[in-house]
Amino acid sequence: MAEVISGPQSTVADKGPSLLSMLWRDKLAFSSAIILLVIIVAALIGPTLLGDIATQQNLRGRNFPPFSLDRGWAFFLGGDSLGRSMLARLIVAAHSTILIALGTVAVALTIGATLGLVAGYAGKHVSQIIMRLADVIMSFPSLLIAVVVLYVLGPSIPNMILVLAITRIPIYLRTTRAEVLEVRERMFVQAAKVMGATHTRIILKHILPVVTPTLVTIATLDFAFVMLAESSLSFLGIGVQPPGITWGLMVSQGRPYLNTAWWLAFWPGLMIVLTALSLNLLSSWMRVALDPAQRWRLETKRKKNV
Amino acid sequence: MSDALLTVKNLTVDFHTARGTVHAVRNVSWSVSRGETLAILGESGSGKSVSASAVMNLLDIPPAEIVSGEILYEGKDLLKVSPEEHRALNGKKIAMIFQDPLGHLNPVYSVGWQIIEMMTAHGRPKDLARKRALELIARVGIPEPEKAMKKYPHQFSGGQRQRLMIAMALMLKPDILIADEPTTALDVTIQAEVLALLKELQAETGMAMVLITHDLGVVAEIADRVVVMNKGVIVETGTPREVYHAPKHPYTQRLISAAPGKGEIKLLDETSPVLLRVEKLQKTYGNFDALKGVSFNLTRGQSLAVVGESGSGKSTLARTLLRLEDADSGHAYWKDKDLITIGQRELLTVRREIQMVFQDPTQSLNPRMSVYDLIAEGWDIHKLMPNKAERRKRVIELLEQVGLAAEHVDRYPHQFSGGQRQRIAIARALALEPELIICDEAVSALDVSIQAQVVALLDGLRQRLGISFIFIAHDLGVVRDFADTVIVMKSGEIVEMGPTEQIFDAPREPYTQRLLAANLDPDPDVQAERRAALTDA
Amino acid sequence: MNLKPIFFGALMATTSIVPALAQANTDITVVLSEELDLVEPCMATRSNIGRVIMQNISETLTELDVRGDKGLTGRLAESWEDLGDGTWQFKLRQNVKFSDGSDFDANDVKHSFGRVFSDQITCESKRYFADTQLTLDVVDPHTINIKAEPAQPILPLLMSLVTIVPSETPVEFVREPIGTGPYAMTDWTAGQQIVLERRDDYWGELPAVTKATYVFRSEPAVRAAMVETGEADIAPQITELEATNPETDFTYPNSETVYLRIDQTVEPMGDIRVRKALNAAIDREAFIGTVLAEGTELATAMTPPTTLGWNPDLKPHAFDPEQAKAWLAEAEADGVNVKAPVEVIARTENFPHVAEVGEALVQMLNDVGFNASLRMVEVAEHEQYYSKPYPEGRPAQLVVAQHDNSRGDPVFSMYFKYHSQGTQSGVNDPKADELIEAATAATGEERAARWSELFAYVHDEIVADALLFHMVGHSRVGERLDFKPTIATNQQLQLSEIGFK
Amino acid sequence: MIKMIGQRAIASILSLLVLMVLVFFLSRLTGDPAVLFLPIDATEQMKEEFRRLHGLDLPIIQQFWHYIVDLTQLDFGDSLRKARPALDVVLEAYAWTLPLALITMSLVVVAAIVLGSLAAFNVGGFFDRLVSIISLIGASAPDFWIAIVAIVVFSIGLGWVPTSGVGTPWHWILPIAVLFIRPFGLVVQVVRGSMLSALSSLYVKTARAKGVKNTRLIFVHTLRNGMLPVITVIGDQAAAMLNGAVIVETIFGFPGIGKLMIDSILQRDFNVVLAAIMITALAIFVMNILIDIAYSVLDPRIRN
Repeated sequence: MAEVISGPQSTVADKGPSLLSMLWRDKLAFSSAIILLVIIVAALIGPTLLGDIATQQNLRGRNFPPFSLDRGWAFFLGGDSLGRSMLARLIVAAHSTILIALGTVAVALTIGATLGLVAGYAGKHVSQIIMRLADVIMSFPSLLIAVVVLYVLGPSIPNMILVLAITRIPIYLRTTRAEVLEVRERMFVQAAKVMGATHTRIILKHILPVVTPTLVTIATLDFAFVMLAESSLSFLGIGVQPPGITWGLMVSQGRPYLNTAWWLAFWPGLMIVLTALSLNLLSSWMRVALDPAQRWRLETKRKKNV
Repeated sequence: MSDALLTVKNLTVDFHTARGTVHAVRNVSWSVSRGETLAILGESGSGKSVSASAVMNLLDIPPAEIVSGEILYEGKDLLKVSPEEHRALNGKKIAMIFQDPLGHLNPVYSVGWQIIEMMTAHGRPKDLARKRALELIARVGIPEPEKAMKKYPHQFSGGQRQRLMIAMALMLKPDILIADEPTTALDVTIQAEVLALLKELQAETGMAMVLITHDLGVVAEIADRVVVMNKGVIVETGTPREVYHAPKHPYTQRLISAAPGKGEIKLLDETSPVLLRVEKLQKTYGNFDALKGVSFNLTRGQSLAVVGESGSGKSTLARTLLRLEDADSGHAYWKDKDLITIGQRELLTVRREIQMVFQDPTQSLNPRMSVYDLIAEGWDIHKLMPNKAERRKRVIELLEQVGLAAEHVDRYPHQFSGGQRQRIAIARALALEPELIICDEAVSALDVSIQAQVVALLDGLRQRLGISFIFIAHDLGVVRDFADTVIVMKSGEIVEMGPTEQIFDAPREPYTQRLLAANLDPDPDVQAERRAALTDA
Repeated sequence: MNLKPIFFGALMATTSIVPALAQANTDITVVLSEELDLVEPCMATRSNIGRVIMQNISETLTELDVRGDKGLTGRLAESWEDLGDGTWQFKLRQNVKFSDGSDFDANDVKHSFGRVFSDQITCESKRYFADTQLTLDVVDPHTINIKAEPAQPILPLLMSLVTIVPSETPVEFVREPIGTGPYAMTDWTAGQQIVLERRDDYWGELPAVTKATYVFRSEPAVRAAMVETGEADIAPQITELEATNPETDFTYPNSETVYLRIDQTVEPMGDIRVRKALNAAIDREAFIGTVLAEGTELATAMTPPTTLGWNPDLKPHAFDPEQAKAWLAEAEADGVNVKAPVEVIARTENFPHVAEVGEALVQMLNDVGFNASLRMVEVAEHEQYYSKPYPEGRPAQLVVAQHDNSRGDPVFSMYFKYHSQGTQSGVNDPKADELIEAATAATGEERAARWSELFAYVHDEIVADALLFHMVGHSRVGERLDFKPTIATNQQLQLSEIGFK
Repeated sequence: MIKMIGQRAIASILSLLVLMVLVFFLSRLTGDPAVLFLPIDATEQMKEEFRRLHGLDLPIIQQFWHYIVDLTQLDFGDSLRKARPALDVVLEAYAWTLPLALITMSLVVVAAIVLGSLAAFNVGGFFDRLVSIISLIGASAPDFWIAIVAIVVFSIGLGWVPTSGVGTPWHWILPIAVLFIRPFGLVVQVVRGSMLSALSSLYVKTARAKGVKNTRLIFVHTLRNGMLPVITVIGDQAAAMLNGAVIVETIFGFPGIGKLMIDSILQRDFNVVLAAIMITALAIFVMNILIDIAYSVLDPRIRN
């Protein structure tokens, strides 16, 4: 079987094309990146820019139907049940939505991955204790955690993050541990050991980078999950509550109007789906782009070099 | 060649990759007749397997594209028949066995199931298939066929697995058997047995055999004709003797001259001081004694080879010396410090002085680190060379020392060939200026020509820098070229130890003799003599 | 612990039960919003339980007529008279049998009350007798004297709240309620359904409905859909968004009153101008027909207009933002910190669109210059803010609350909400206390007049709170039924009132 | 194997105990059940009586001790709201959740495996992309949204199935369909990925060289190998389902454990919450053992 010889003599450029031009070449990933970028920008500047429009009520002009410019661009996506601009609210809601989702994923990832690294690398006993702890968290219903935290600590975005993060920790923990158990037996880890590398160094420099892509993939999948979980908590009355505003809350508040004013729940639902979809597409692209051994798949076609 | 059973004519196959089109093979033509063994010899990347894959319809299209050519079997062009027709031929008329039978056997089904399937897939009744399977399993020399049928691939040894693969291939008495590197992963003694088995079976059934290999020794032992491939084209065709004794193409000449085991044997410098004194090293895994009290000395600048078959304990020896495993008992004095018992702090110093080069550079180099990071990592660990510019200069020096160039500094391992990767691994070992480098099968995964280069590189380093080597290998040819002292191990014990010359020319122990006898010589005449000698005896 | 039989049992059940659609045409299905935890007669004043058992399974001595204007009528008591000194004598109906076959007599009444007041069981109806000591005295099998200490002018009305059980009933929650009513419970499959079947030996007129099956769905859209598809006949609680079909959907006042409870002890709410400003800031009309259903009425009292002593002269506070701003400015000039933060606390799921109401209220308050913010809390937490003792160190809090009084007399509301000792009271006003105590002790015309006076006082004089709306409920009734929901449907759903077209 | 199960059992019982202690104390931080059980106008005396009747007036440590003592006789206490043994309440709910979870998961597994495998075999093709996009959208759409739209379309609009309830098999169609979507979306992705790598394994080459048909190649040779990582994900999803499908149960009036759990938590019915959590944990523990057994059945290498 002829291999594509990728020896130095066949590699024209050292670093290959920039990440950006690689992204441009994958149209799906590129559009995903654009969508995410727009959402992030909305999340950052939305509240300051549109905060007033988003809260401007008009009880007598409620549930204004979408796709009409009669009341200006702000009502192009319709108005909500208090006559506020859907578009402005979607943009403003991006802020807390992304904050909660990002915060949750970041906290769960950090704690889960750290415990997972320890559990995978340390001896059997430490590992067992950590794993059983994960079991306990897994069996602890997130709803109860939500009620406990919200009752004892009060509802707030950091507390929401806490509630959601606790329930997601085991996923990262178990994945990381499983990967570490495999990676730590790899030859290059042994090689580092032979050179005298400390445990910290082996974990951080050799194991973590190999585990990271898997974690990133899970994190992107989880992002959507967290947005939906937050929405479900709102639905059950123990999540974010007005005057807070997230897409999940908007979906759950729009629920009674599904028959009469579909756009109340549809747009925020669509935003969640779009974000999830874009993240997934971008993350599968990133998995390849950030792996030096696979990056060539995204590079331009080269002349044959055998 | 009118009586040819299978003919490949002017076959050109391209691979379309994201990096452009690669001509995997160009204008390749060969044929094989009933009862004949054709060897296709080539190194990795030569395209030696492509034509056989095309015969079996195993090429993935795309990315592969068959540009031109034909493959004639029984008057039909196999490139033109329908997939269904082709499927009916596979296994039934043309069977194939592969290198690494562990990977090529399905891990979750019993071997019996897999062997029987060869016949049931082609519509034969199951009980008939079962009977035939039992016969063949017995024929290829697996004890207790009934029991063996129920076992899974991982429960057999490598040699047994290859025998089972052969049994499977022969289920439907194929006209042609294609063997792709069938003995590469096996110990020399097992390799000899498997090749002998193939020859016997060929004699019994009269099938044609196409043997794809990189090993001149295998060609010398078994082939009737050989085609030599390089970079997708056939450079030479002939009988093994013609090719070996009078290679016409420069590539063939280079290949033959690179074959190990022909160089001058080195002598030990008896005056050097002892660097490492190993005493009664012992290590047990469960019920398995990996090391049963191994003792030897190593002097400065010595190159000590440890040879033995799989399971002999040679790798465990390396791992215990490096404290990757803890020995159960025994000592290993390194400059008066016992490697087996010293504490972490002292161990850190030792870890600078003793380095290791692993078998597979693809795995021993972290794929996510650049060459610079890989080589400089040791300095990070031991807090040496804080100056960045100096570091970079030194990395480049090291790269040049192992035959690479400054421009390679920022690349990643996957951008290099296997030989180059091993050079990077060696550069990494050298970066800490060690006094001893332990090479665990460091050249086994490399092509012959690359192997010779790397061995020469190591030898140069030994002479110039006075580094000692413990060289663990199963390939006796390489050992003969590199070592001045040889330890022969078997079942965790040292069977024989002595100067290379004595071991190779006058082995004392029967096991050493057997090992040497099983080692294939690239010269077909030598192999023929040995066979004659064996039949006489 | 053997799950197997239960598991397979459930599987069998799913395949063997005939579809609910195929039933006799005098059988009906009622879809309720939540499952009953208990089917216990002494808990019948809890609306979700009362809806199933009140006057269907278990009956009371007296009954308040809400369809006509007959006022208080007898049910198990034929007549009653005030013997003076707090004692009332009740003549009981004869030839009444419990569904277990035993006869109803005065001892059953005595036992029923004894059970309610027992400390071995937590009965809900006990709360209506908070500080009243009752002594029951059986005169003969069909006559009983009930003495209240202190004297209780509305004792006959209170008798409409205690269900009568046989004297054999144990003093613990029962799962198979026995009553004198026209129906008996024949099946209770937890989580799925409760079935009542008509008793042929009922003492009164036999109702038209022969069998009623109660099922439970929390989603209003689903409840409405079930009547639409014929899977159910009555959905007593749907939202105005579903109530779109004039043929089947009824809107009626449901005796719930929504108001903002003002805690006058925290600045700036102690100042009457601030409370007036607050009332003037709210555009009550704007809610009706938007977030709240058409038919919702503006409230001027804690209790609905059907209650004794309701004061027709009271007018809702006018929406006048300018005046509100002026009052606030005036208060501020006098050193009242009108900018102090004000929390509007509402309970999730308290009533439909509560969050939207809360958001709109906050917006209106802030429009006139309050510094208000909304806080939506869960039921247990809401309770902390709504009932005494109030949390220490709290900011000014306006609790959005809904109060239900369909009992006909303000006594069940006014003490709790306006007396300085009331559990949910934010008022500490000696005159209000006095008026409440006087009205509670009064009878007849005087009682009505006293209540009227109190209503006017708290609404106009002290502006004790911001009364908002008398809410409406919506029910969907299948077209084959002849039934019109009333204000009482929230508390009870008498199957005997249902006819067929 | 048996030894391993034994070790797992001991470890799980320990986890169960930790879980119980945590839930017991944490749930009691969330407020007083008396105020929720009794009407808002209830007197303080009534509340005290309620607490006394249910032992809630005792010091919390003493409450815990009583609970432990009862538990040793498999008495999980009575539901505060329903005045019945908490265990009965929980088991009744389980009798609904278990078949719902089993049926849904079976459908998910079968559909995800078939579609995921075909997508992997046809990688990059139209079918592959279709499956990927649909599963991703399905996995990220809010479920109560899907549930209500499904009722509007299939029950009210088309009249094919009943809106809600559990009476007949027809009643199960919508809840199962809605519950199916998210796990399917996740599992099908994993199947696809796992099959993709399994299909590039060397033994597939051997099978092709043997002349094995494509369908057999996918569903016999590759699938069993590709299933190993899939099982873990299936296990996670099944565990989530054993915790009850709160939203689906709430909307479809399905009397399962999820609805019971949320109701009990909101009403502070501690004994039911505890019993529900412990029974769920037990079910998950049993399922984990089944998964381990499935592993060793599928892969002979794990058996030793």
